[in-house]
Amino acid sequence: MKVLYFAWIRERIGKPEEDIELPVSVATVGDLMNWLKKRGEEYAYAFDNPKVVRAAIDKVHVEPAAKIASAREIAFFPPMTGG
Amino acid sequence: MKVLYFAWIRERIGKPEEDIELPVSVATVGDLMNWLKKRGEEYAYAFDNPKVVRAAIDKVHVEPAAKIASAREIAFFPPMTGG
Amino acid sequence: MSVRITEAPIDAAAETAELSRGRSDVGALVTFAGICRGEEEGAPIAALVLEHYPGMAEEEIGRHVEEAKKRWPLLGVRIAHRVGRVTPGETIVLVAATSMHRQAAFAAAEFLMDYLKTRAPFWKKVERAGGTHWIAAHDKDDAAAGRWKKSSREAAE
Amino acid sequence: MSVRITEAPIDAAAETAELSRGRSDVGALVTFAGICRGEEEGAPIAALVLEHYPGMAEEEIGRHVEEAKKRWPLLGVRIAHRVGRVTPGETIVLVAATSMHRQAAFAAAEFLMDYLKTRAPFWKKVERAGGTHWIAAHDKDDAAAGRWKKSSREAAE
Repeated sequence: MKVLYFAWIRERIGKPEEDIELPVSVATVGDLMNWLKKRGEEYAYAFDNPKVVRAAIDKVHVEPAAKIASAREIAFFPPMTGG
Repeated sequence: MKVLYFAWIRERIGKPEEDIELPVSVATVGDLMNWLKKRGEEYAYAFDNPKVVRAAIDKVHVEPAAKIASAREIAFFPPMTGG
Repeated sequence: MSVRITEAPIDAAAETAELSRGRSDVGALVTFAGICRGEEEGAPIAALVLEHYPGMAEEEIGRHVEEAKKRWPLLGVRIAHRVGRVTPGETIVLVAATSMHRQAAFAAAEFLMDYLKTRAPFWKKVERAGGTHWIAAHDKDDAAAGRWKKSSREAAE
Repeated sequence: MSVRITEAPIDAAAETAELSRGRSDVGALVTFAGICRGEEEGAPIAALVLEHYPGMAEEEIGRHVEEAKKRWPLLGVRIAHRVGRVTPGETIVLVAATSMHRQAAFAAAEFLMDYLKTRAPFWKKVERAGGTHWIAAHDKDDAAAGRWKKSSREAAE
């Protein structure tokens, strides 16, 4: 699955996107954040405060409880500051 | 005193403004409307329905009860339709 | 002067340019353009002919600009209003307000338009092939202007 | 398409021209321009650098444009948003809405801006002589967007 990172989450992890093979235990967006956190220091830093991380599945905003299921891409980013 | 007319009030009276010598009995804007009504058919027609006539003294909106006192100019016009 | 009454076409870009020129504190610009439509009361029109009360129109709008500046932290206001003959597609009125943030600019532009509609001494006449007639005032516009009175009372309480 | 994301400067006149071109039913045009200020959090800035989520940004704004069209009788909507480096005085975002009457155009422009601020995937970084940092989201903007939810619930009741 394609995972995308934006803004300071991208900077902390050090890459804008990656392809990840997910274990079956990772069912929700929240699960994925917890799983990513354990991948290394840069991920632990990026997901340090999960409350300020937003997520989208296939370009639609979702809550951490959202099921990943057949998602093609999942994105993580800080609260939006456009406009 | 200078009296000004606008829009269909101007058209009904047939002139945009005139100088009028007011009798002392004319104390308020409402008095002036009633007094003008008696000046001729065109005035009676213009002030036929006083509820739809608005007035200004020295370029400030006023109610019919407003005292004329030391006014320099009084204007009569229909409800505004600008913008 | 931020209020201008003109017989010439209004160019929104030209009117608003000076609101932000040479300054870096403007974060929001709200512009309203009231445009002459090709229809009034369900029938095509050739033009609108606008009459105004010279002097009072500028003063009355100016009073509302001052009121808006008291109510919201505005950085600038610019108003232009056409008089004379205006054809469909042309701008009749332009109201522009600038502020650091958007809420003040939106509120002020809407406030000024509501007051312009009901308090500024302008009158519109419809010109059609079959003749001309004066447009009647809308109760809806009085109601729109009335809501600002309510909020001023609330603010004072 | 009424939503455009661009690295080039935004020209309000060019963006809004096509909203009224060749049609005579537009009576109201409301334009909001969000402009890059020379200061953020009380200190001068050199520029803002805007990042976005390509694809999602257009889709998310497009969803809100559709929502706005359901809520108000709009004739047209045009949105342009800068990405990349933006310097003070330049327009970051432009939202324009047209309608027959002003209330719908004002409400839609404000609704779209409130949602853009909180839901559209853009992020601003401040560039200063001393370095760069990401701008934090404002609770005030969440509150501004929240008020539209309330009115949709009320409308459904």
